[in-house]
Amino acid sequence: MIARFTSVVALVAMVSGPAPGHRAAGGTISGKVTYTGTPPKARPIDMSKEPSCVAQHATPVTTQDAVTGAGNSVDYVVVYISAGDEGAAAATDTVRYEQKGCQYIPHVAVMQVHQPLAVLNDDPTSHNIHPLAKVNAEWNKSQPKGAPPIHTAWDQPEFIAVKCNVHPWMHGYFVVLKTPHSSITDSTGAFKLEGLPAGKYTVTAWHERFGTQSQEVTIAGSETKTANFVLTARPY
Amino acid sequence: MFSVDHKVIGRQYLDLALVAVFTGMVLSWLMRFHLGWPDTPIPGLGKIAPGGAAGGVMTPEYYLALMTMHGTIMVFFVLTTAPFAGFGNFLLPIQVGAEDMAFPRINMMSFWVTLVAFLVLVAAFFVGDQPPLSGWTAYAPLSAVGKDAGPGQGWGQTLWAISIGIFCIAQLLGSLNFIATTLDLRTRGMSLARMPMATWAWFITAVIALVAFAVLMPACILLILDRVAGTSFFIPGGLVISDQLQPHTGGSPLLWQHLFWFFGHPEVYVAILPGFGIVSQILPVFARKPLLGPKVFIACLAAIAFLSYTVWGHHMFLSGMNPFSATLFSVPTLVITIPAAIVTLLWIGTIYGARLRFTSASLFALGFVSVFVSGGISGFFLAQPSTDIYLHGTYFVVAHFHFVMGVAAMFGIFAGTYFWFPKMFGRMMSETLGKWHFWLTFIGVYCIFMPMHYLGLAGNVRRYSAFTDDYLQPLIPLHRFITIAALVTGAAQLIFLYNLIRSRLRGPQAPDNPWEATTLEWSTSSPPPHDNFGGRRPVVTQGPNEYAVAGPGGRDYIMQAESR
Amino acid sequence: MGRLFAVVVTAIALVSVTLFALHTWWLPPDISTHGGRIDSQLNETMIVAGILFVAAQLALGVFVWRFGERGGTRATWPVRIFPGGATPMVVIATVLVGIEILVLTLVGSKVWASVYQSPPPPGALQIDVLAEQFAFYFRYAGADGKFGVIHPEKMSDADQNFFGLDPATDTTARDDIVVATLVVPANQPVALRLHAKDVNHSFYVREARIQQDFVPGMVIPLHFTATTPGRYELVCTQLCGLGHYNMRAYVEVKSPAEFGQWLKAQQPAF
Amino acid sequence: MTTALAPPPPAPPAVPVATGLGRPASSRVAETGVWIGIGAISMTFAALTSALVVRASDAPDWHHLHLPALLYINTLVLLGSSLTLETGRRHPGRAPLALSLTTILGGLFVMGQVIAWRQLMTQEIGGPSSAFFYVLTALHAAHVLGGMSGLVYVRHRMRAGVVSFVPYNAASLYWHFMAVLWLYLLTLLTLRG
Repeated sequence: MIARFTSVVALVAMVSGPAPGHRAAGGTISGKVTYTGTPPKARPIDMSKEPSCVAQHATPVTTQDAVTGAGNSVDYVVVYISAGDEGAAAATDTVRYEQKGCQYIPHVAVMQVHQPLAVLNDDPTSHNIHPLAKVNAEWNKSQPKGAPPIHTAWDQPEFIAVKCNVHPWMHGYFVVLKTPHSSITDSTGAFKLEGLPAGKYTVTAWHERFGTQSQEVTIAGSETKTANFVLTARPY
Repeated sequence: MFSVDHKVIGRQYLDLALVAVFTGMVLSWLMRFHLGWPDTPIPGLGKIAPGGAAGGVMTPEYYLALMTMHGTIMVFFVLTTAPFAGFGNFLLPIQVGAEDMAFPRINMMSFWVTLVAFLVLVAAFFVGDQPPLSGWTAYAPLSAVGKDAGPGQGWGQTLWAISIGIFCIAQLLGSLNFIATTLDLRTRGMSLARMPMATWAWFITAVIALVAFAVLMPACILLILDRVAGTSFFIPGGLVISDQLQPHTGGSPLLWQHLFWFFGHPEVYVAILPGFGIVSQILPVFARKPLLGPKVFIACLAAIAFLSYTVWGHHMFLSGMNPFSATLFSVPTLVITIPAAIVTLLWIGTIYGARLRFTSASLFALGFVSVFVSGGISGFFLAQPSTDIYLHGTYFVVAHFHFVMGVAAMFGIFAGTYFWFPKMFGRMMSETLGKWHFWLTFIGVYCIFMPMHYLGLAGNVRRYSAFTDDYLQPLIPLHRFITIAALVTGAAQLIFLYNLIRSRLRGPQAPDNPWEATTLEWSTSSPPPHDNFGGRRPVVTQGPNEYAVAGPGGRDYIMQAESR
Repeated sequence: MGRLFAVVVTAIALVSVTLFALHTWWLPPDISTHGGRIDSQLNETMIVAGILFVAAQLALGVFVWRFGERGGTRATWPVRIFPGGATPMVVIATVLVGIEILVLTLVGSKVWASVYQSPPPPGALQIDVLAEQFAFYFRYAGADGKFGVIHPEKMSDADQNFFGLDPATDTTARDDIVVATLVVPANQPVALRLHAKDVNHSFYVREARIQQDFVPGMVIPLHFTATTPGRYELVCTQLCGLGHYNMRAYVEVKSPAEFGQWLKAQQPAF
Repeated sequence: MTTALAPPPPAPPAVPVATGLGRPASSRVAETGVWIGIGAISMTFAALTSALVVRASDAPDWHHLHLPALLYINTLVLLGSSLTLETGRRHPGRAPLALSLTTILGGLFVMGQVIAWRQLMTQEIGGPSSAFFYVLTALHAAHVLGGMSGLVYVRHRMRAGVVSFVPYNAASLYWHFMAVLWLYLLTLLTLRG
């Protein structure tokens, strides 16, 4: 499951960044996201109402809304270009969002406006997908076991919380961005934005609980610049 | 088309009910199939409902939408329109010897308004995001808060409330006509004591309906306002739905339940009392003897009508209302079984010593007695708060109300159809097909609904689109048996449909009085002329029950409008 | 045709009653202290209703057999009125059903009152139950024996703050224990408070013979005592939306000692 | 000024008029119909009353409503219209005039109610008591409008030369009931609203 999980994260990173073949061109912004303060405890998720999901997890599953690691690193932070790359081309690859073991994989899915999104149900039970969109049109649909994927896309940039009403602990995000340049931090808090043409950019880091931070970075040619973010964590 | 003739309007109501009942039946087929085989695609359904049943396997919300539509269509547009508005419209004026209803134009409006209500309800299937799924009882706040509460809580639910509100207006107009006609337009000699049993039943039903729909209508208005105008009649404060704090304060969900059931329980009698009347009129005709205790029968109807307003709380024993009131509501609920039991015994007593003739009409009337007993008896369990603790919300309830107000009322409708079809269309129906229809239906409904009692005793919860709970797994074979029975019994209704259409087109010519009956409709031609009696109003000299007597011409009956 | 009708009606009545009597499908064994009274009330009702049901169906069948025309020939025997007319019917129905009603009401309302109109015994274990689309959550007071205050605006599935607690300012809330399985000690009274977060739900444990709606805006008390350790299913019986069929939780009845251990092992919510 | 377009004569539930095949309109059926209608309307408002009582009890958000003073003037207008209608009934010669006057006064009443709603909207936003106020008064006004179309219909029939006071009496019965109903609603809203 872990392998599958990382492969999906990689896939998302791939489709949201430029294709590997074009790696050479442009500059890179990389860095690390850490926190100060006290993050909330990761709490175990009680899935007992859905035995078929309990059976899929050898070890207890914990909440993913504030995953932190060694050296105060923060996982699941979306780092993206919020200004400076207007007019960049949109990706057409399909972003996959899976429901497996009564969890969303990935926890946070990044996609571009109008980029195809496929929601899949791999579980032997029925889920409902309920993106709590405010700017885009909200929807709420069941996906019985074995049902075909739901194909959709979003019209407006928005951070959309996703929940499953049938399994209230299931919680994730659709992050819909205009930019093709985005990255999600890994378990070490590291991110990398590649293939940036020369220019002045605003880089923004967003975390569902620890808030948003931005900084300006200027890229001149194919250089690598570092941008670190320190978010503030509160226990409750 | 826009006729003010009560006979045309009655047939229009019956046609509407026919469309509605087959719609409702197909919905129940889909539901039953899904319950038996939840993962098997239903051929073609994916094309009809790509959103609700992608690939032919329905989503849970689509199942609930089918269930809601099935309940709403059956209760309002079949069980109210057919036995009450349909047959009542066609027959009540003739049976009292009137030329038409008291207010023919209002009568016409009542049908067209009903049709509008039906179209609005059907529109809820297609307009907006999803059809409504709050059940036919539409409990607030699920039905009142709007889109946050999930699929089916958008436009579909609003249209549902609008449709029911419109339907209330239609039935108020209809009931007004029934009451005024019965009170004021009886022909000479037609005293209240000489009114046929069916007329009495329609009259008393109209009184019940007038009060019941007058309460549901404002309830629907309040529900619509909660949905579209942001009021909080039924929505309390501090609700968090799908992580959204709702902007309402102070409303009362129980208020909706009180208003709804104040209507809802009398509505059950709106559905079943016309059946009482139809059976009480048909049984003597085919038993060739008078109904046992006609005055007792009428007194029982009146008692049921009165009591029907005092029992609504038995739907709410476990709703969170004051537990003391549960006992209070339980008593009249149990007491109402006394008049119902008396009526049943009167029918059985009428058969005693009879010379029973078996026609499709009389078989369905006899079948009515059987299924009404089966449905009524299970009421004992649900009328007591103590046993309701276990059985409430299970298939036991589904079995109870389907037998007592669904199947029994349908048997009344079938009996009435086979009985009055010759009068309505001037042609006879096929008795052979009618009897096949009866036997398949009679055995079929017991195969469908009797096992639901067992499911209920095993704790099988109703309104579930699939049975995922561990303890429900052993019950799935029983569900499959019910599904097969439902498919077969439903298919038997196609015999009825074929018989209706074929007989209407080329059934043999009907005589004026094919069943040797006494009431006024059999004194006029088949079908009756526009003014019912060809310019001469009949003068009534007899009661409706003059069977087993020495009549003119060696007949064993005397018609109401002939002298002894 | 009359004989056929009589045979079919009799067969239906007998088969139906036999399946009831054999308990082919029946209630699961009761695990509560009050359930026995409900069961005996149900059994009594079943016996009386069964007798009335069979009697009515058989009378119908017998009369139709005896008084129906045969082989398509018109019957010519003289018509008879039921001896005594309608009066015996009224008397039979009123007396039989009346006595039955009286008995059921007298006994039944006592049963009802013992479950729903009595306060929970002092010292009952207090547990909060929260129902939401489409799950149940349960809250124990934790070490301090006090429940944190519920703030609807703080309710969030995303943070797993199902009860809307405010640990930042409300210290009594921090040690509350919130779980998704209702664990109760055997033979000790349990007092529940039912909260609905969004729409109507219902609390139904068939083995415990208990069912009660959750109503938004109301906190509804409910109490029972479980006797037999084991794992049972709690399901929702009030239509609450698309996931209604899948709204459930497990109820675990443990011996008091095991319950104590379990409670100690639980992490506080914050 | 053209008067060619007479309002279409609908048969409102308010004032049902017998038009059966060749049956004289003088039967008492119109009055029976109005009595039945009164029964149904009473039931509707009884249901709303019980809803108001249930909703008002224990509700923390229930604020007493300050009724606009205009309502009392409207009350006088409605009572006055009942009086004009009754005058016409006692003096058949003035019946057509009485009908017209009553209709106009009824129209004034409804207009007054609309103005009162607007005043209330500026005074208070939302709130369950004002919601009940709007529902009760709007439903009553709708019934008054139905009664007005009935009056117009009766007036129209008189012009057509049908000399019968049966529909007139039925219409008066309904109209007086509207006045009584309004007095009841005003009392209810003053005491519990």
